[in-house]
Amino acid sequence: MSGPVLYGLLGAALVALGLFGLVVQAAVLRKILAFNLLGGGVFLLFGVVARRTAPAGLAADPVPQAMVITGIVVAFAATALAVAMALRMYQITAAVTVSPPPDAQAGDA
Amino acid sequence: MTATTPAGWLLVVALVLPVAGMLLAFVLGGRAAERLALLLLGLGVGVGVAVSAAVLRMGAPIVYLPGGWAPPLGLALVADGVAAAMLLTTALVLFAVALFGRAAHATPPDQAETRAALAYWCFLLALAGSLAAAFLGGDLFNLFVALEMLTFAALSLACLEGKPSQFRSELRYLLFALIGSVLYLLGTALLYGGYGTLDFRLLAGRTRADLPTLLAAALMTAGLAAKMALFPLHLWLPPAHAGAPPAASALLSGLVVKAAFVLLLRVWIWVLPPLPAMAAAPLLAALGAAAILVGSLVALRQARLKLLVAYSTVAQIGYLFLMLPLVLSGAAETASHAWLGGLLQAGSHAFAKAAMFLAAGLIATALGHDRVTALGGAGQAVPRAVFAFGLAGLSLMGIPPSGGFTAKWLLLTSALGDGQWWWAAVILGGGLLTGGYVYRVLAGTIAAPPGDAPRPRPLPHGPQNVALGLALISVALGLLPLASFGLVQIGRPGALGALP
Amino acid sequence: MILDWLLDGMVALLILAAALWTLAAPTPFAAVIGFVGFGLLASLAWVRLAAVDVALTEAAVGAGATGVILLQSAVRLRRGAAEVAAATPGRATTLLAGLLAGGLGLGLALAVLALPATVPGPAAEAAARSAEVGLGNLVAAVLMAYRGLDTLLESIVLVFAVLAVWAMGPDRHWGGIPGPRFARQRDGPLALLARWLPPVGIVIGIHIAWVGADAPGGKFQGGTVLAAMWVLAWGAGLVRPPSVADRRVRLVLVAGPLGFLLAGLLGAVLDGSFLAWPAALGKPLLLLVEAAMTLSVAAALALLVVGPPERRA
Amino acid sequence: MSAALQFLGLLLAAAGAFFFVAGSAGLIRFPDQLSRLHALTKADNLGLGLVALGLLPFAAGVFAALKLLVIWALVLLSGASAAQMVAERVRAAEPPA
Repeated sequence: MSGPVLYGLLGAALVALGLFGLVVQAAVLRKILAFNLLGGGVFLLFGVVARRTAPAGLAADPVPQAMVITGIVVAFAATALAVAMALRMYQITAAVTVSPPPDAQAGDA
Repeated sequence: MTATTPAGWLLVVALVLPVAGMLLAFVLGGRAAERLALLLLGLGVGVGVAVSAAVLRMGAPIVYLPGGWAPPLGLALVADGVAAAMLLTTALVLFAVALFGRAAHATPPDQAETRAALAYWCFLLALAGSLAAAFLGGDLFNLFVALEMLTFAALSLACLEGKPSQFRSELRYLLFALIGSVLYLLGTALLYGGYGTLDFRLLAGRTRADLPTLLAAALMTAGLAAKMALFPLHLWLPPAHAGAPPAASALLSGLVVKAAFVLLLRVWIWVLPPLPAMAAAPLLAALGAAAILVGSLVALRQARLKLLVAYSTVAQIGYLFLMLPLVLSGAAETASHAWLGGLLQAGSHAFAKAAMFLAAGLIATALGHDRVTALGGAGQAVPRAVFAFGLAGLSLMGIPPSGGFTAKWLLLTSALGDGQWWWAAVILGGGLLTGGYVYRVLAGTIAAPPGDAPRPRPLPHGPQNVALGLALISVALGLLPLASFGLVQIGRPGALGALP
Repeated sequence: MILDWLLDGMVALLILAAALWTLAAPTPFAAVIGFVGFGLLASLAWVRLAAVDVALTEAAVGAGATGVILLQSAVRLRRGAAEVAAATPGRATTLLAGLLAGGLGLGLALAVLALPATVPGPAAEAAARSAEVGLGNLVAAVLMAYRGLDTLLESIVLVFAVLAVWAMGPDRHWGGIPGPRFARQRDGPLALLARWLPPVGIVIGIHIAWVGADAPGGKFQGGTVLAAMWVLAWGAGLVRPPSVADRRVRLVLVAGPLGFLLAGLLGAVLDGSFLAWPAALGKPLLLLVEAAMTLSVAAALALLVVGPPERRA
Repeated sequence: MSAALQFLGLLLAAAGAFFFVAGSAGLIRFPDQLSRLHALTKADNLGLGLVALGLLPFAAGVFAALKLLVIWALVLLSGASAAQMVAERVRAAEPPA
């Protein structure tokens, strides 16, 4: 019974770290990295849950595990799109953050 | 409860048609993509009507179990009244927007495929499929996948023009959407850990008010609120929606936020146990009220027409949250009226806001700019677009007869009837402020053009008629007798099929 | 027992350290390296959680494919230190974010501890009925049968993503070749690796996809290995990505999801239910769809790594 | 299989683990990038090779044993290539004084 609880706490810590990074870090690439850490934490919690919903005779419940596989692939696709957009934005405007320029808060969009 | 019902196959059709169409359109490309999209989006209206008719006829949700696997092992597709009504709304708006974009994204027979045209037609179909998945999904994890599909489709449409100025705001939109999804997913992990299923109809009535469940609901609510741009998480929406091309703005504001809204209802009305939901609902409604007031006030002060319309979206989304404390309050009649009012607000706002964004786009094209202070001459150049803007404005303000009026009136009366008069005050105040910004635009467009300005360019009637048609639907919703909306009550917990 | 605790504790600590490094690393490049390490360590955690299928996916897609994309962008996004410094929130916001994130972490930790120790889930039924599907690997049975709709939609998400990424390119390059161009390596270690590894890697990728029916593995993991082999050859300048206008590439991209859909419709006709595997056609149809999915996943992953069109065909 | 063979396997795996520890220590302690690289590749090639050899007596069948050897060969190939490429970049960045 040791593993799941420990990894559950780790998942919680990763979610907190990822969320903190998403808010505090300015560069888009760092935000994307933080998003992936946050996602990793969420997936780990699914893994922990899979150990608890397993019936006698099975090491783990395959349903949440399949969900994590789906989730990892979707997160990869999202990362690829975010990176493509970030690179394009950098190419056109040389910007590496998404914070609005201070003078254009409500201006041209 | 967990078996495929008669007419359940319609749900498969609703999902498979647009999705398979997108895959084929992507392979065939060019002109074929355009034709396929127009054909399938047209058929989609028929499917939407058929699903609604089937739900009405049965008087109960229709269900389909893919592969025949019943939840909790498998997952279900479910069309209750909400899903059917939203599916039909979606189909109508999508088809209208497809017609609107026909001229701009046509591929003539002798020309090569272009980036924008292929992306436009493919992602219209993708959006139709994603929204169908989001409305019909009966499993909270399946709904997560639908939300992600929706993000991809919506974002690609928003970036269609490839303008340098828009990447920053659209990328911020993407980040908010992704954070929203991942918080939602976190909630589903906790729910699965608590109950061993994510089917919202199986969860209904089974959930306990313990820490994992309440935290899950809070996380899912926060994630969905970020996707819906609920105050104070609204700052990403105006630049993202205003920076997109008009057709995309219409879909983002009109439809995409509504998918998150339906999921929010699934969580609050089906999954959350009633007591904590009742206790927490006023908090969400207070944020909604703040959104109405702040969004309307900021819209009033906007210098650019599209940003004005986008801030109006922030405000109008606020109304959707007002329904929660009223629906959960307990009194049967209040709940049923507020439920109808909220859903009618979602539907009529979809038509009205789509019309408004399309009209604003046409006005901007005719004038060559979209500064609110220099709209003179638009009335002569694109009269139908201006008329559409005005009609849609009536619905947003809540002036009778319009869908928006009926929606706000229902919310108002149920608030007063339940003694929660403060929400009524917000509704009235929001209506006044909305009147202010709509009047500001209309007065400007009717004025004569300034002497030194270039002459506005008259535009063809076709796209203007589309905007007008959508605006007329949003008005016509207010002409129907209340009993004709019995559809949306079907399948609501506690409704027992009672008509209002 | 003690040994288990020790091992799990060490893995958890290392993961936490890698995550902290990813957040705090001095350069974006170093941060991405930290993230790849995080992914590899996370797959160890997945093995410890009795989820070998997930471990393979995490290593292949989470650490590998995501890592390659992020590394590329770290190399390309080099400037902008001043902009980042200007946009970095002040101490008050940081403190607030810390409190918010810390509070959420604490709440989550308490919620995890408060979860019921055993919950009756669908797992028993999943195991009991796996013979009906003919898949010995339960995770594969969930992915292909019980929750086939998730997998269908997920494979469609990959097609959305490829078109979305392509559509990020400029108008003038539509119909052109995606991604940066790499000089052809005539000799040196990269040329050697790009010639020697792919033949072996392709066999391994197909093997991983093939055994997925009854053992850990499957189309996403195997497809990633196939994609990696192509990306390696691309990086060494040995192969050129196809034009985005090439209909054959688009066909490969949609073959998996479209095949899955068609098989599902066939199930509706033959077995009365969409996404039911027709008993009459049985295993061969399943294998055909799995093969098409592996191919499509490989193509989608490779093209997502390559990015939008950047030059004329 | 005989206990002696299994004992030998454990011994080899332990020796492999020692190389990993030594390699990691080198990675942290060595002063310049080239010698750190040297420490790392030693751990990869030798350490993993010894561990793979040590696991052979425990492998379930010839096919599993073959897989272990293939893993080692693949790590050898990729590790050596990667190390070469890193070394080239190091030399290009800072030519020897």
